[in-house]
Amino acid sequence: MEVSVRTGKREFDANIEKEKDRYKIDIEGKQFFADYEPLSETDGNLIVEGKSYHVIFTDNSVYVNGVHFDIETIDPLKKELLKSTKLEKDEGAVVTSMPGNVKKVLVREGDRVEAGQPVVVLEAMKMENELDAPKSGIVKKVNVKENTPVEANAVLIEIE
Amino acid sequence: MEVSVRTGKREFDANIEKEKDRYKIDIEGKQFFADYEPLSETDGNLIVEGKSYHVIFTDNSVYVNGVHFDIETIDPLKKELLKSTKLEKDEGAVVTSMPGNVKKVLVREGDRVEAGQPVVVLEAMKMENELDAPKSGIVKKVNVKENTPVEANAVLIEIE
Amino acid sequence: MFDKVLIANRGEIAVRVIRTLKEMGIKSVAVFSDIDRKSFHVNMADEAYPLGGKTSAESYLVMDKIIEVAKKSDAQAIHPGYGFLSENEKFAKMCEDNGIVFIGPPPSAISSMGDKVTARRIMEKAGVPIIPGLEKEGLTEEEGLKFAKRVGFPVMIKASAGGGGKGMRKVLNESEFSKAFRQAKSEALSSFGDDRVYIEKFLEEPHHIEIQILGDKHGNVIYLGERECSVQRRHQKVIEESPSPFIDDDMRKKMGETAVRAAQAVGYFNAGTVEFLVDKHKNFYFLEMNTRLQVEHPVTEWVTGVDLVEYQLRVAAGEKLDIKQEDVVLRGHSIECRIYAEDPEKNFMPSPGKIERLITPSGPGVRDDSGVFEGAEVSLYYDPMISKLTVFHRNRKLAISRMLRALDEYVVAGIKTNIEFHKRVLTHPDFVKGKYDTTFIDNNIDYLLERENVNEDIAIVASLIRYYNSSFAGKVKEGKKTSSKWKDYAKNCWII
Amino acid sequence: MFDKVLIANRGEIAVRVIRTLKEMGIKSVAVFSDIDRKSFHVNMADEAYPLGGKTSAESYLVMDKIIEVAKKSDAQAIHPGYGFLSENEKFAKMCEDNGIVFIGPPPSAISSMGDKVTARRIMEKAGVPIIPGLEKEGLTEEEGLKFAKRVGFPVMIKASAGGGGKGMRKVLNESEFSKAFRQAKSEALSSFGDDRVYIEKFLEEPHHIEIQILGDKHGNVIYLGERECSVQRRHQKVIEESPSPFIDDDMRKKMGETAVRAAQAVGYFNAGTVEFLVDKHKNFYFLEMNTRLQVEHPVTEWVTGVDLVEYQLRVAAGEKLDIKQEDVVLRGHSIECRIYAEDPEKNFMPSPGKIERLITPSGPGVRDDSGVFEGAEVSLYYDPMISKLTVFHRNRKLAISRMLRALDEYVVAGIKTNIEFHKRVLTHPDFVKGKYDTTFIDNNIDYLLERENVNEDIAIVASLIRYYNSSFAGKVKEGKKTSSKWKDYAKNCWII
Repeated sequence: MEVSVRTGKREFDANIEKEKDRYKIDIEGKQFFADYEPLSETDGNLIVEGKSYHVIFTDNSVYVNGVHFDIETIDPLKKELLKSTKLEKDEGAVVTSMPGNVKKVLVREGDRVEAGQPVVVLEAMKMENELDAPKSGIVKKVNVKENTPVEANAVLIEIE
Repeated sequence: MEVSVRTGKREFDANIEKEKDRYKIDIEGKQFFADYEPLSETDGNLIVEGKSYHVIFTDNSVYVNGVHFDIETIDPLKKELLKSTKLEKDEGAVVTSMPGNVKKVLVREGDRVEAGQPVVVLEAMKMENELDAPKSGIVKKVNVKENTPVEANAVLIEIE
Repeated sequence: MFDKVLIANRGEIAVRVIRTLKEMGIKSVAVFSDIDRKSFHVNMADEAYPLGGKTSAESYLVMDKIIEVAKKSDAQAIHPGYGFLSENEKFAKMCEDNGIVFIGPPPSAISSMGDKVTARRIMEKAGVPIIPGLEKEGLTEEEGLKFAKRVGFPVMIKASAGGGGKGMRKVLNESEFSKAFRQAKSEALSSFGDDRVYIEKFLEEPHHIEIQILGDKHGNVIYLGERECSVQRRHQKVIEESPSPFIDDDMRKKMGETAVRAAQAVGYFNAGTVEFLVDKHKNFYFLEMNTRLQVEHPVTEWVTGVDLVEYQLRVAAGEKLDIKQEDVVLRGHSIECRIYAEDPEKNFMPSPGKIERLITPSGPGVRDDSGVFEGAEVSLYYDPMISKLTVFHRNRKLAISRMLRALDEYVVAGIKTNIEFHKRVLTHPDFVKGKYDTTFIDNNIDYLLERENVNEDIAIVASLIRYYNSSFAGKVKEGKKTSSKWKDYAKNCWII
Repeated sequence: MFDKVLIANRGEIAVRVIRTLKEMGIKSVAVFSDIDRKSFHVNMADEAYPLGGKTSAESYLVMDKIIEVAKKSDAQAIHPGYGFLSENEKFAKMCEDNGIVFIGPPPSAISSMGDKVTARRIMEKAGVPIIPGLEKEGLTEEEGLKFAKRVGFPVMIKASAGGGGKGMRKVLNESEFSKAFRQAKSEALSSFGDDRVYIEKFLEEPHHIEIQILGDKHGNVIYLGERECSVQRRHQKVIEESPSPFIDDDMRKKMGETAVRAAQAVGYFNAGTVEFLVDKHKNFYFLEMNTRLQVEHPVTEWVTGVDLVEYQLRVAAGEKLDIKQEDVVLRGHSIECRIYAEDPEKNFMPSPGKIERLITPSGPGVRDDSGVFEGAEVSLYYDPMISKLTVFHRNRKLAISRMLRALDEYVVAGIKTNIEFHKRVLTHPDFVKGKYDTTFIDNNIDYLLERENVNEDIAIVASLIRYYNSSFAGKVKEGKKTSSKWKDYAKNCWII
């Protein structure tokens, strides 16, 4: 199974397979054979090459022997979708590369916005995503309404 | 709300009502005003007349300040149903006082049974109940089949 | 002895006091704010009564309410812990007026030591060395500057009624003096309602070393060794140890006897702490006296074997001290690490939230004084210290190893803590050698904030297994558990 | 010193050893049976390797497998803990043959002390008092009876190769002798493959008091005070304390020096325990020597300040003892309560199952050496001891109060434990006075099993609130959480 991984510094695709009772994992060319045993809803013990680790999972983090790490894992397909289409036809256009549902429109026509200010909340891939203004300026046009679906590559908002 | 309570030694009906943020509870004429605050899925803190107690619930028990108690609580209606009809028309008849579903028949006709030996498992009131032979003897008749419903007061098995 | 004692405090210190009360067969009465209904000290106490309110000012600082609870519950005495009302002369008097024993010193000692100008004057008279300074009613800027030039810069300007860094200014040279003087005065006024300030010589590379004393109502005062508290961040102690690696037996005796003299000068009874600044030439100067139990008291308990809370209670009940000075022997080495809910990587910002997972260390020579439990919410309303971890071993080197072992066992998940920061301090070569002063953290902050991330690959392996299993269990549907951070990522990837 | 040590054990003692290894900077290697894959010691260790198997015989007792893991992991030494292979001469030799240091005494000392007849002979020669007894090859029933009549009944018949009560018979009078003799022989044969028995005078109201010793490879042996272990149930220690309330300094010195003589007689090094029986006239007799770390070693660590595991490692690595006899001072009082997963009300039957909730005590003077965690399964395969709770205070009375406080904090939900039983022992007037011997539990069992149920009304209140809230939350649907016990009730109510 291919999984995209991101840590504070690294970003790569890893591979994980189950072989009998253990997991075979590829991380940037390094291979790990891991024996994992859950201890509770949050805790587990991991034995990798004889070394034993106490692992704790919370909603956003993993702790190894008590030390905190932020590791993000996602389906590579989703990741690709998220960053595939690099449209740059209009510097002032807020465009979605994925189909989704407009959750919230945060600006109205005529509003003054700063570059980087969130202008639309889009729900796509089961996630909420804030889309930011690509540049500072005045909102010329809002092409979408809340709670309506949009197509990939749609221009949601235009900024002048 | 009326609740039937049973401890190791006592058995009685108690009353509990909610008054604003606290509970008003009647136990055998004694009145308690209790402030209860859950701390987690299993734990809570209870303040009764100024006294503070750490309470822990497991599937079958309650712990007060770490000390274990078995307290059983049930809807009084269910309890009444469970013991209402005292039929004694036939000493050898295995009778149900409630409607239910025959989960398992543990004996066959002609079997020798001892008094007190379980002969039928009946599912009623969302609980499984073992019905025991009322006397020692030979199973004369089995009137029910597994996984079939039975009416209240039905004679399930006859022992001679 | 008392039958019932109210603890006018919260968190770990309330729990700490309750433990000794239980051992003495004394009933404990907790009080709590609305925020603290679910807190550990409420659950631990025999009785608990609400004060209402959220902030300290609305709850733990409301004297009337606390006295009312004490009366209602028939508590004969009140233990104030530290902070809150522990050094409030008015509250101590109010207890007295209501026939309740205040577990602390006489109100007069609180007020003498509470005002820095008064304290300096009394100490000077008692032959306790004080930092060269100028304090007088109506001190003018000109007088201050003249003094500063005489003793030499840098100098400190401090609020007479103050504490905790408020109204305090370090002045490096003449040109800064005027502005700093005015700022200190106005900060003093807004913080303490009293704009009086005084000026002191600033000591370079100073150690903060304090002496624990214990006095009874019959005039007996003893000292129980010292605590080295120089690992500080913005005047906030982080790690303390006893004995101090900086001083020897002779100096300990000299400082101890001086501390006893300081206490006797104000007719002190109760446990108390005389804080000294010690310069690099081992001159020591009176800094202030804390007229209450100190946060870091467990290190003294470890090395002396004395339960300080027990003796606070016994003294308050009128008992004579049954420990003589010659009975006090320091029998090894103890270190305390204060566990804060804070994020060292984000400038030590408090990190409130739910403690999702809590594993506390145990085994030989380890003591954890915690104010929280797994599932507890750390709120922003009060101090972010969630626990004090202390260890004991026969010498300093072994005590450091033991503390590192205990910190390795300590797990707090869900909020950020300074546990990793502590490990960096304890392995810093200067700390290991015992060569550090109050500038240590500031001077080494980059080193102390570094992280090694040795197990990052293992964290990735674990995350992959979690992802793999939850995928097959159909739990990734929500995309929440395993990829919530991809929100930010996705956001960055939008083409806009 | 070693870089890496394998612990050939499980549970709390494996965790205990790992803690000191960590403090010494030594890597720890755990081994585990299939049943123990999820256990605490695996999680705590730096490395962990499976042994396979479920029973001890299939796992922790398989010498080849353990040696193999030691080699594979490059462990230079093996710590055997207690039980399992800790007193197995063959295993000690096997380690030696494989170039691995066995952290224990020389194999010859194990074998000398392992055989009771041999041990008695050596002790007698070394001037260590032994219980009047008769041991000879080919002892006949007639010879035995003659001896019994001479020293007077009651007498004990014991297996020469035995231990732990197997092959042991108390004979009250002449008429019982013949049957008991034959039973003891056959039990000895089936338990140890060796039917030799010996006969001893039975001591009335005996105390079980043991001396902790520590020896190095250079001939130095010291003693570290005693432990009073008379609170026993079927030869199983339940509560231990140090010092013993029964002996004084003179007797301590006499017993200590005798224990050192006993150890030196077999060329002992490592930590070890010389067990004595002490009769009511304070005569003491050698019982046996345990040539390994003892379960109850923490009470000695508390009162002497010595980390016994650390010294086991240092001695095993060839270091000379840096503690002299005169350095050993008992500095207060320590008590241990063994926390067992057992149901005192059901004849102390083991109570396996899942620990649904676990709260361990902390604060001043409390140490918990646990082998489990919340969520752990206690299996029937191994010892039901889940933890050892020890406390320290400056005297016995205060130590008892502290232990009661700690036991009050201790919560184990989901399985039954003996925590309430401990509280009854600690508050029994004879225990409080320190007047008890090995017959204490048997003679007071009814009192000790009584329960007060003071908070039953509160338990009912809590249950009602739970029921009320789950009713409104629609959670009673299943009838499971709140009324599972009504199954039995319903059953009784059927009309049949």
